[in-house]
Order: sequence, then C-alpha cells, then structure tokens
Amino acid sequence: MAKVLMKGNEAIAEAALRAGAEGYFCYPITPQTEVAEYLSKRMPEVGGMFLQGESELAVANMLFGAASTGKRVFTTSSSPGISLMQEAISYMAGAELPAVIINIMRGGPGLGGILPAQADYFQAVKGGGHGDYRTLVLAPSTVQEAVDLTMLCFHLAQKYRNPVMMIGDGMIGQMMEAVEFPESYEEPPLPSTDEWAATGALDRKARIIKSLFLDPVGLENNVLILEKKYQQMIREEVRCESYKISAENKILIVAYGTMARICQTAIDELEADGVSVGLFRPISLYPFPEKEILREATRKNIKSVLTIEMSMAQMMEDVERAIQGRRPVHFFGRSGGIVPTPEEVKEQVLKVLSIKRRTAKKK
Amino acid sequence: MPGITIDKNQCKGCELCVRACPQHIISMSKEITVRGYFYARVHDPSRCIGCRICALVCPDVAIEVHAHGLIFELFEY
Amino acid sequence: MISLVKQHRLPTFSKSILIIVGGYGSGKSEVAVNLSRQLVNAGSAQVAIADLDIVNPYFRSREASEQLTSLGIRTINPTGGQHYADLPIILPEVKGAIEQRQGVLVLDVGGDDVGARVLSSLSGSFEEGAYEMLLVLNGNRPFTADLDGCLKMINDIESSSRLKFTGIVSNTHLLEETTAQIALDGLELARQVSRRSDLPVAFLSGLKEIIECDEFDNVDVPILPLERLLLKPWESSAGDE
Amino acid sequence: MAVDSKTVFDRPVTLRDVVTHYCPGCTHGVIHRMVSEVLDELGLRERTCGVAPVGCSVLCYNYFDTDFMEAPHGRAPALATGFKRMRPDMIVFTYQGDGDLASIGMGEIIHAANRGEKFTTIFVNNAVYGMTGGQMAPTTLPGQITTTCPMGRDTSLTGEPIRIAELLSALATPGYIERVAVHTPAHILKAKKAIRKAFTLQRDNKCYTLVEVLSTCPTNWGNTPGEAIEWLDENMMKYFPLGCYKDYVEPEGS
Repeated sequence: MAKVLMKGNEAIAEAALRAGAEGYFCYPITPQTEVAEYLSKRMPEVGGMFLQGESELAVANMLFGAASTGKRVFTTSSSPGISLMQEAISYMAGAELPAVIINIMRGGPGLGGILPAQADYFQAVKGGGHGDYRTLVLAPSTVQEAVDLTMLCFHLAQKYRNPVMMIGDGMIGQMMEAVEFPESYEEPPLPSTDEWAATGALDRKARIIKSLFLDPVGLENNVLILEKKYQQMIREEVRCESYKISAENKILIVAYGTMARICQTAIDELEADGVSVGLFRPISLYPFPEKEILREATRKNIKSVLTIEMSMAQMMEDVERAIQGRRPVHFFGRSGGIVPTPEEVKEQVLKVLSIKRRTAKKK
Repeated sequence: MPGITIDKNQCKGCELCVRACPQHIISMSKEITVRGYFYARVHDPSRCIGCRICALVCPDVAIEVHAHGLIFELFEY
Repeated sequence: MISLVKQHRLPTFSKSILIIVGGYGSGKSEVAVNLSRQLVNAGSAQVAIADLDIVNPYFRSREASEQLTSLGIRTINPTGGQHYADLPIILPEVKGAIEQRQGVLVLDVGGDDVGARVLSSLSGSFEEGAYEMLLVLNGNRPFTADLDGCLKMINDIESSSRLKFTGIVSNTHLLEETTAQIALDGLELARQVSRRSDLPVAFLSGLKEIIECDEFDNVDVPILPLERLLLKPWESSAGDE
Repeated sequence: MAVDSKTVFDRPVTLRDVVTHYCPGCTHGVIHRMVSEVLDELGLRERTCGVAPVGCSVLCYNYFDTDFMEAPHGRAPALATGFKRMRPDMIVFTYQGDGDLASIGMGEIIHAANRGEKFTTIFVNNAVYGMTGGQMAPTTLPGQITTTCPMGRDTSLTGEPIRIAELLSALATPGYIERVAVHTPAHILKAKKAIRKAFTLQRDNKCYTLVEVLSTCPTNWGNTPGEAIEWLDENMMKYFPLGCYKDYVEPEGS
C-alpha cells in the first residue's frame, strides 16, 4: 500500500481496524477526539461496533463487558478521561481480560491543558488503579510507530489477557505524517478465546468473569497468577531503541515519545558542534528496559545520564532504579504542555558536561 | 395425593412457608439441622392440597411439590 | 518584493476575501499563512488573517501569528489563555473584518465539513461575488484520495458552510517525503475535480524546494511556493541552521 | 406418594443446587428462582450471560448456572452494553440492587435504558444498602431508620426516595418497565409474568426491559421475615406503586 498522510489519531484508528478490532467505545476529549470521529465513519464500513458512551467511566466498563466476549475491543482517551477509566482497567486486569487503551496525553494535573505532555507516566506504568496489577505500556515516537504499536497492542492484549496501554503525547495524536499500512497482517499464534470468553454455557460449564476473591488465599493466588504474567512480560516484551550510541559519547540521554525525537535533533546538532551524545529510547515503558539502560549507561565512556521528559522526573525514577547509582542521573523536563526545544536540550547537555568537568577538576 | 417435600438442608428456617400455607399444615421442627437451626416440616401431610404457595414464597427453593390429576390442572399458574 | 519562484506565475486575486477551506490535513493553514505573506510581498496594503479553526487543537495558523505580525499582517485570533483553548471561539472581530472589507482578509477555516460549519454562522456577512472560497486538495489524504472523495468533500463543505466554492488549490503533499511526482499527480487529480465540478484550479502550492524543480516549468496554473511556518518541535531549530 | 403423581414444582435447572448466602427470609432467593425458571422455560440458559452487581447479590454468579460477569459497583449496565453490542445474539441481564443501580450507577442505567440497549435489568429494591450493613439508599423511605440516618431519613436533607420505574419511564426509548413485588404468592406470580415478558421481549430483540422488584431485607430492617413482609406491604407499596409503567408497543409499519 502506498504511503498516505495521516494525523496520528486517524492512523491509530485505522491501525486498530487492521489489527482486527471489532469494537470501539469512546467519549470525546481533546486531543484524541479524531480517533472517534474517524471510527464513527469507518467502523460501520467494516461491520464493527462503534459506540459513544456517556462518560469515560461507562466507556471503560463497556470495554470490560465487550472484552468478556473474547473479541478485540479498544478505547482511546486523554489524561483526565484515562483517570476515570482506571476503575475498569483494574477490574479487567483482575479478571484477566484483553483490552487496548490508548492515552493521547495532555498536560495535568486536573483539567490541565490540551497541549502535549507525558505526565501520565506514573499512572500508566505504576498501575493507575487499585490493586496488585500492571498494564503493559508502549510509547511511540512517530505516527508510523503509533500504527505499528497499536497493532502490536492488540496482539499483546490477547497474548497476556491483560489490558495493554499505548501512551502518546498530544503531538503523536495531532501531527500529520506519512504512514504505510502493512499489506497483510500476520500474527504469531495466540491461545484460543474459547478457553475463557463468556459465550454461553452450551456443552460446557458456566463461566464467571470476575475479579472478586473474598477468600484471601484465593485472592493472593489470583495475584500470583497475574504476577507470573508480568514476569513473562519482563522476559519477552522489553522494547527499546538507541540513536547514535557510540564509544565517543560522554552523556547518555534517556527520553521517549516525542521528547526522544526532539533529543535526536539536538544530538545531530551537538554532533556537528563536536559533542557526542547518545540517545536511549524506551519503547516499552512497562516492562521498562532496565538491563538495556544499565548496559548502555555503564559503558566506560559514559560519565552521566540525562533523563529528559515532558513531565516532572517521572520516568527518571525508573532510570535511576535501572542504573542502581552507578552513574549520576540528571533531569531536564518541561511540563504543562510546553514542549522543550532542541535548543533547550542542547543547553542542558552542555550544562551537565560542565558539571562533570568542574567536579573532575576539584579532585 | 398431593404433597410436598421440604429439603431441610436447603431450608433456612425463615418461616415464610408456615405463614403462607392456607391449610396451616407447616410448622417448625423440634430438632435442629446439622447447621444448627429449626427447619420447616409438614405436620399434617394428609391435608395438603398441592397449591404450591409454600414453594412460591420459599426464598431457598427448599420445597418440592407433587400433584396429579385435577389438582395439577387447578394450580397451573 | 521578492519573487521566490523562477519563472512561475504567482496567484493573484481580485476579491478582497479569501476563504481557505479543505479536508482535514490538506495543508490549509500552511497555505493560508503563506498566501498572506505572498499578498504582503505582492504589495497589498492591508492583509489580515483570521484563524477560524475550531476543530484542531494544535498546528493552527495562530501558531505563526508572531511571524505574521512582524510582517505587518493583522492576525485575528483568540489571545491570552484562550490562544490554546479547544473552545469554539469566534471573535466578533471576524464578522467586523468581513463586513468592513478593507484590504485583503484571509480566513483559515478548520478541516472538513465539520470545520467549515463555522462559516455558516458568518454566511450572512459575505456579499455574493465578493469572496473567493478555495478548496485545498491533498490527494494523499485518505478521504480525498480519489475523484469521488474530492467531489463528496466539495458537496459536504458547501452544504455545511452555506457558501459556494470558487476554485481549487492543488496542494498534494506527503510532508518531508513529498516528491515532484507526488505534487504533479495531485495536480492531475485537481484537474479531474475541476472538470467535474466546474471550478477552476486557482493555483498549485507546494514546498519551495519541490516546486522550483524543472518539472514545474510548464505547469499552466499559478504556483504558490510554500515555506513551512507551522513546524513540529524537533524541526524548529534544525531549520535555523 | 401415589404412583401417578408428578413433581409440579422443583428447582429450575438454571438455579444451581447450592445454599445461597442470603439471610433467612430474604426474598432475593425468590427473584433468583423466577429468573431461572424463565430462562429454563424460554430455553435461553445456554446463551445467557448475567452481570452481577456490587451489593448483597454480588455473589449471584455462584447461583445462576449461566455465564456471568462481575461488574464494578453500579457499572453493570455498561458491561451489559459492551457485551450485548458485541454479541447481540446472546441474552444479557443485569441483576442490581438499589444502591448499585439508583445511586452509584444512576448514570449508567439511565443512558443504557435511553440508548435502548437490548438487555434486561432485574432491579431489586429493598430500600436499604444490604451488603455494607444497612446504610441509607436512594430508595430509603422518608423516616426510615438506617445506620446513616439513625433518626430516620430526613427528606429535607436527603431528598425524597427515587422512584426508578417512574424515572426511567419518562424516557422515550425504553420499551418495557414494570414494578412488581414478591411478598405474597399473588404478587410473586405477577412478578414472574413480568420477568418472563422482559426476557421474551429481549429474546425477540425488541427493546430495553427493566423489572423493578420490591424486596425485603429482614436483617437490615430489623424485622423477622414475617414482619418484613408486612413492612413492605404497609410502607413500600404506598411509596412505590406497582404496575406497568411502560409497555412495549410495536413500531408502526412493522
């Protein structure tokens, strides 16, 4: 298929259809509403189900009910809406249901603003709702990657029978880029939904889809089953990418999503000025690429690590945890919808380098 | 003859059937179940008319009703 | 006055109101902003641009307002905190500017029939024959990739705006991946649409680097070279170098 | 017993042969039995999925021998919507109490009803929060004592009880809404008819259906089961008049 120019939100919608999504539940919120508008036209064309619910709370629970049928279903929203969805996400994790939730993040807290941010990192990666559970979290940095990861989300949701989240800052949703959809979509084999979906108790025992375990031993057992899946995710689903990592680097930048792209521009420009910087970009935020970051950060030539986010040192906690104190970890970030410029990134890199030099001289 | 069977293991002793029976032939037992409460029983089965009212009001589906012939037709609700 | 294009004819207009409408992501805002600059360069005394995009939260012409103001262009946008609001704010100044008809007014309208609906509320202010309404066409967008899609777009926008198109702008592109061929294929689509809709191709627009190629020497419609003013954050400082 | 006698009243197949957790005299059991009988009679068990609420009937999935989902508090109509939209060929019902449906889940029930989602709601109204131990519900009667209105419900502070059947009947879309009670044999028979009608309409893909059932809570009302029956009759019946509030009408030309 030839390349087409698409807005991130539309591309995500189309990708979901290509990945076999049969049901979509939504509630309008900027900056992701184009997904809903696009699917209101396209879903009926492909014989799928489109429904605008009365609130994000209801929408996420419709997703819960719809996921129980074993069909591929998803929703999209933005930060305040995702907060309202946490209830059902926790329940779906507890009941082991596959669902895809896409968050096109805006600035917070509260109603915040509508400009791009990455401030829902903790919410996505550390659980968000109540209880002992995790959601698998992927973060694209281009519209094309948003397409690829959206399709992957549906596969992973089915593979693990767990909610899978994709988080993109508003820029990912709103910007236009040329994208290409695969001619045909083939997935590795998945376990049959016949084993668990609610399809009617015909020639089999009735099934109960639930997250309620009043007996603490039963509940702990369920948590341990989930934990086993999360350990498998850590083994099999870590995804990351590096940019211009070399033995010349003095600093390693860690950034994801749109922020990583801005860092790439800064890195190119710094390179032209004779400053060598490498970029490590986590693509999966849960599981976080801990080993991979540790390996890159503890190369002999790397003196310090700089985490850059469109949020206030949220991912930095995971970077620090990964690096285990073996390199100093610096932070730079803007929030509230302000997107750092490549200039600002360059400035920060030079600042960190000078800190290093000063401390070296003192010794 | 119409008649009822009360499953004492299903019965929770709420006495709603005792209250409802138009023939007043159900009462509470003098002995307790293994779980430790008095249960409903029929003290005069010969007067049962098979009306099913006891079964209708029983919240625990502890009562089975048997009937035949005309009585069966009469109470086909 | 600097002519950026070799021997090409730049678009000129006799009307004082230029309404730039089109499908979502057709490149309307970029066209509107560049057209305003071009009008100033061509010597128009008073140029004003109004951002009527109430459907897009980002990448609206208001983001270039600083640059435009510095060129002496009057920008009519919500300001202050409302600059970034996703509220459907139409300033009363817009209606005033349409009715006053001083200089040239460029209206940058939101995408699709949904975005063009805003014109309907202002339709009483437009004098018949006093405006140009231009459809910006990008053949690389899913809903305007073929003739039928484009004709549907014309129909939908005309009925939601209650205004009639007067011309077509061929703006087929694929952002940084645009080639001369892509732009020329787009022009072919625009011509087909023109034949079926009876609307003239008002001009071809495209990135300066592309349409300055020799392939465009024999193009028989006016050409508006575009310089990208609405940039993505990682593009901004790279462009400075 | 005579040889020719038949069993004319027995446990329905859909109702599992287990002892429920409900307190003695709680009429949830009667409602469970009627829903099960209807599913048996209409032959729907094998293609039914129920949605359990949060409340006393939270564990009802252990009693019905059908597929079941356990919803968050108040969200059963949202789950039912999602499920039924994906599987319109299946039969879906929510079983909800007054706290679940009329308080925390008010938004979901109104919108599901108003969209005309083709599932059935069994709304059990006993005027009190049972599960959490007898707190005030949206349907608690004026003056009724609960643990969070120990002096009796003061309507000047908490408003009048919500009449769900009337409220939802004000919407144009829902097709069938009836209020019934289960405190006497006659009422039980009428209730069964209403439940049967609701599931029949759903089976025929007609409309949204809701049956509000006035039910008892001897434990939290502080009554014996017998007194609870009387309390329902004397108090709830006055405030919540029984009847069919919205009857299904075939659209013209169909």
